[in-house]
Amino acid sequence: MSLGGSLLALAYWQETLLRVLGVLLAVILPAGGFVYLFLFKMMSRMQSRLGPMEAGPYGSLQLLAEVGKFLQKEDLAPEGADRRLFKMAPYIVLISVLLVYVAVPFGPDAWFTDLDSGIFYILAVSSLSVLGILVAGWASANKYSLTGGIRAAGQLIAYEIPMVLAVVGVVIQAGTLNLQQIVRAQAEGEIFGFGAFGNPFILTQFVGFVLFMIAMQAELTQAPFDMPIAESEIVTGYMTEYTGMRFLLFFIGEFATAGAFSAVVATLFLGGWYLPGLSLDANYMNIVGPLILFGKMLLVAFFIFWIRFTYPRFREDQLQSFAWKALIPISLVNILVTGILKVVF
Amino acid sequence: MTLTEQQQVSYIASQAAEARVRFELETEGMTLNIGPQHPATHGTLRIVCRLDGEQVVWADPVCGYMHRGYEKLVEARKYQQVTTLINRIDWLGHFANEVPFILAVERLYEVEAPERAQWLRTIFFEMARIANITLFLGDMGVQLGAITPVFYAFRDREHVLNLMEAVTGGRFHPNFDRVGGLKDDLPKGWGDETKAVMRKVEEFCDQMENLLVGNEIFEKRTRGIGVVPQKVALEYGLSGANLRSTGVDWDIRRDEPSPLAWKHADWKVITHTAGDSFARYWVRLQETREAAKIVTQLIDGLPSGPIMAKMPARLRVPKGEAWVHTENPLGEMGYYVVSDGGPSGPFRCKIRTPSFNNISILPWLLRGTYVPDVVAILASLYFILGDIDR
Amino acid sequence: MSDTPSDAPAETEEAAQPAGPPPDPEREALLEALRADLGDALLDAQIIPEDLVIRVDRTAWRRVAETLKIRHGFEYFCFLSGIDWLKSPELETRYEQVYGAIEGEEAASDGDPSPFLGDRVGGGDGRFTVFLRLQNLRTKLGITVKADLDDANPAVETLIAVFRGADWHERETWEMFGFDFTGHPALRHIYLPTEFEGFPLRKDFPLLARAVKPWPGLVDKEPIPGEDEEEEANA
Amino acid sequence: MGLVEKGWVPKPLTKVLNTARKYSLWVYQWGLACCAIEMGAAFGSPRYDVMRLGVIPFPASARQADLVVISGTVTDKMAVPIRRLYEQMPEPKYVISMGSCANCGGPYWDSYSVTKGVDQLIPVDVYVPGCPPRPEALLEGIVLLQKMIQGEDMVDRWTKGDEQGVAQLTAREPNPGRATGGSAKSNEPVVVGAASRGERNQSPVR
Repeated sequence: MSLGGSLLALAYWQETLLRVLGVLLAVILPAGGFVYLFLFKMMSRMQSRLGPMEAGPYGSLQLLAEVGKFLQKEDLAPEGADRRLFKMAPYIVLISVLLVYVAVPFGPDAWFTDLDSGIFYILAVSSLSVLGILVAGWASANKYSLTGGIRAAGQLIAYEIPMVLAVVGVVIQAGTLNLQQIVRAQAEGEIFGFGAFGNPFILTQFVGFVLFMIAMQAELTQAPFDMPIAESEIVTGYMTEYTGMRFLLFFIGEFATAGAFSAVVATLFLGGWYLPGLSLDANYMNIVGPLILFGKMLLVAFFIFWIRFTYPRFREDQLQSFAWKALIPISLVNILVTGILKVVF
Repeated sequence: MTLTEQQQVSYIASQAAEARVRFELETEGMTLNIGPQHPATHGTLRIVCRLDGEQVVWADPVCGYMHRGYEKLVEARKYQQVTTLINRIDWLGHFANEVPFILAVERLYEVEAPERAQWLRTIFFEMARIANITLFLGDMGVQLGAITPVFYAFRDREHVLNLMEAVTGGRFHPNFDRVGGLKDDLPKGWGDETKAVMRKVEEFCDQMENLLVGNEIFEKRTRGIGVVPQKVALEYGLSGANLRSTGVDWDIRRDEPSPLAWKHADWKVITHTAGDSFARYWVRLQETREAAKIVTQLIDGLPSGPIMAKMPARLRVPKGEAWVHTENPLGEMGYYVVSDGGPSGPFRCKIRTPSFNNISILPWLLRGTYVPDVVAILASLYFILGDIDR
Repeated sequence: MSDTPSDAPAETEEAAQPAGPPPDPEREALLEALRADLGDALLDAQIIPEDLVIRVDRTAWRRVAETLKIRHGFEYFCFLSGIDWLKSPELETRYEQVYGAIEGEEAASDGDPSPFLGDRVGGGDGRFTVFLRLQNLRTKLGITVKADLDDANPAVETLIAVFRGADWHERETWEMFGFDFTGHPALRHIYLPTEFEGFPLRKDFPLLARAVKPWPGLVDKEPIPGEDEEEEANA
Repeated sequence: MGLVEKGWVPKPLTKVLNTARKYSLWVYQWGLACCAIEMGAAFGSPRYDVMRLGVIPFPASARQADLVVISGTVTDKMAVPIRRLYEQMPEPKYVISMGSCANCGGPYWDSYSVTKGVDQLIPVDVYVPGCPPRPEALLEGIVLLQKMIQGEDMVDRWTKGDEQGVAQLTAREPNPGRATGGSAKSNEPVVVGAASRGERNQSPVR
């Protein structure tokens, strides 16, 4: 975390090492938690089952078993695959997730980097994963993979736009691109003079919130937008040919991305690491803040996975027309209205 | 969205023509092998698709990966042994497969099962239908990407299977029907339990209706997809819900004289006019409700009496030919049984299975559709591999 | 039980049943109409319970299907298949040949010298029969149409132009019986692998597994209740 | 990338690795015939819920599967795809043959188009008899398989087994996507229900 020169005197490389470890932790903890909580337990609960029970108490060590198993699996690359790209692709996806976490604030002083244009940076690096997916699809030398990769590219690029436009409303209201400042704006803001619980932008930017959630669902390729990995159509899309560790990277990457985006949503719309009633600058917030943020992330992720396990999926063309004909016009109107209101009040 | 027949035909023709023109003029398409081990094909169907982008230019289903040679094996079995085999043709509709064969043999043998046996046969027949179609109702969701409904289907199917097990001793493949009656009578208290389960089945139908039928995405994915005009459906010999969803009001249970007890129950034949995937789903959903209704009514009015006519242990069926068909869960299933009068089994037994005809429409139907629609159409046509390949 | 018209060549012995099935006026009327329409092509006809079977000349196969579809409303195509009437020569597929004829019951052969099974519904005496089932959904009547094929070179015209669904059924029948459907665009294997040899549903196609070893169920066969105890010796 | 490809696993680690494999059996989502429905009931029905045991029916692609349940009749036409499917799965992989048809041909023992036993095509770890077996029987088969995995010696499996397959892996052939040959099975196949009759490790009657 940002233990920067003030707290402890560390050499630059030591600090860097700490930050890298911190990001890895920040990625893996929520990802692992999501897999266990939502994929294994919540899904099973929704389907009136129990989910994993044998590995550890209530199956809590299931994920460790998964990792241990995938480590032992044979690492195959299909004949005819572009081997170098094929092996690289999962890392590209994972790196894009790691980079997102870099700019997310966890407390008043707990951040990896405090970028002035944080949200802009996050939106930019999160779209890197498209590249990884496209590479995976192309390098697999498999028609299903290729179809999945191309579907993913079309979908992710289309949904970048409503996502960015939905954020613009928040940015207008907060008046900054810095995520730390956006959290503060929500903590200190007030709605029509009533400031007891600040101004979480989910209240004033509700349209933006909904748009962002929808676009995020598509960016995460979760149902109803899971065409790139549509199991009943194209097997598992771009992941079809991946085995062992590399598949695990994709698998974890999927959930880590969900974690990263839910952290972004929590920061942009739910007040980030702050809860009303707590001190905004107290030192203890550096410990409590991450927990609050994690709690909000779980809340957001719950919605993501709730929808994922419930809805059927769109068709590719329906998805595109939904983005271009519905989401983008609405988000433009949202920006317009936000701008007008900002000027009026 | 109700289209006239002419609109449907012209729409499909234009789609196909467009796809063909694009294929001939421009790009070199991609040949995609869907199956034989693909999640969408319920096992082992293989569909060779020629794609232009994601549009299917032509599709050629390759079946036979589950061909077990039933018609030959039946010739090598005795009549009593045949039911064991034919249970496994449509493995979800287990008991319903036995009934038409047994009825055909009974017609050749000129014997009729007692009244109670006929009622019980009808009850089990309809329960087989419920056990079969509930799985379809859930599976359609899975094919379209909603994973949860199929778990509900498996959950509620268990109740029906338990009841079958209580009577026949097998969760499925009961092998319970005999020439001249049934193997056993009901256990005590079975009727009340069944009625309770039928209420659960109706609840399950409501649940599916809430989960899928009202869902905008589901409707978008199924309405207007895979439209089968009535004339084409008849030419290909589509049957069951696939035919009734095109507006043909034909149900063998109602329209043909049969010794079974459907005539004693009050139920409706469900039809729909659209002929698309949604109509097929909807018709099947309502049919499950009707089946539950039939079972409840028949249990209430179940006559008492023997369940087996007087039959010799060695069956010697007189020379002759008989055709009996019934409205099975998947559609019209029939047996053309030829007996040579000898002590062994059927001389020839043509098994007319519904899925074979239902699937034979695929090359025509898939032209011009998109890959995701292929999945929706396959799921909504609802086939069982054993029923196609026999 | 309607008698055959005078021009029918096949000998029939259905008059042996004096009681007969109940009269079936609907099917009688349909049969009269068909006689008028098909003329000489209709070789024989018989009404059995709940069913009408007609036998037609194989050269008129397609014309009959067309007439039935267009003039008589048989629009619903049910199935098309074949029958091999050969009394199984080695009979290894037949039950009694493997396990021995059951005592007190004579085997299937009834002293008929013909190698083919006789006394068929609708007459006929050749080896191969192709048959077709159609349904009229308005009158709810079904009809079975049979045609005898040439023993050496079984061939008949394809019905694809009349019923599109006939495509797969003809492929199946070709694969199983070796009937040639002239005019069919692609008589490819439908069930069996391409390299498969033989026509499995012909009676002279042996089931090798049966020829090699006896029915495994024979070992622990239980005596049938109510039957004499003669079988117990086998157990 | 996987540890086992080096053909050497530290002894103390074996137990941990075996436990990991045991509790994470991803089973290929694919059914053949009637047994597939009972398999589906075991996977999907809340009454059986195979996920409790750590058997996870997610993968739709053979590449991510550890376990395949051959659930139903194997026809001669299907033999080639099944063999290919098995070869597509990465080691270590396990096979459960479910139902009489897959075990020995079952009621189609005399058919002209049915392969009498899937063990003619691929090595089988556990046989589950029945036609079709109840879901409970499949669950027992899975528990037996887990016991077998717990006692497995990875070094044995990867060094003393099938020469060709291991050689291909240890030498890091440029094309492991092709067959790894028949996998070496350190244990004899297990038959569900045989243990209770005191006839462990007997192949079923073919």
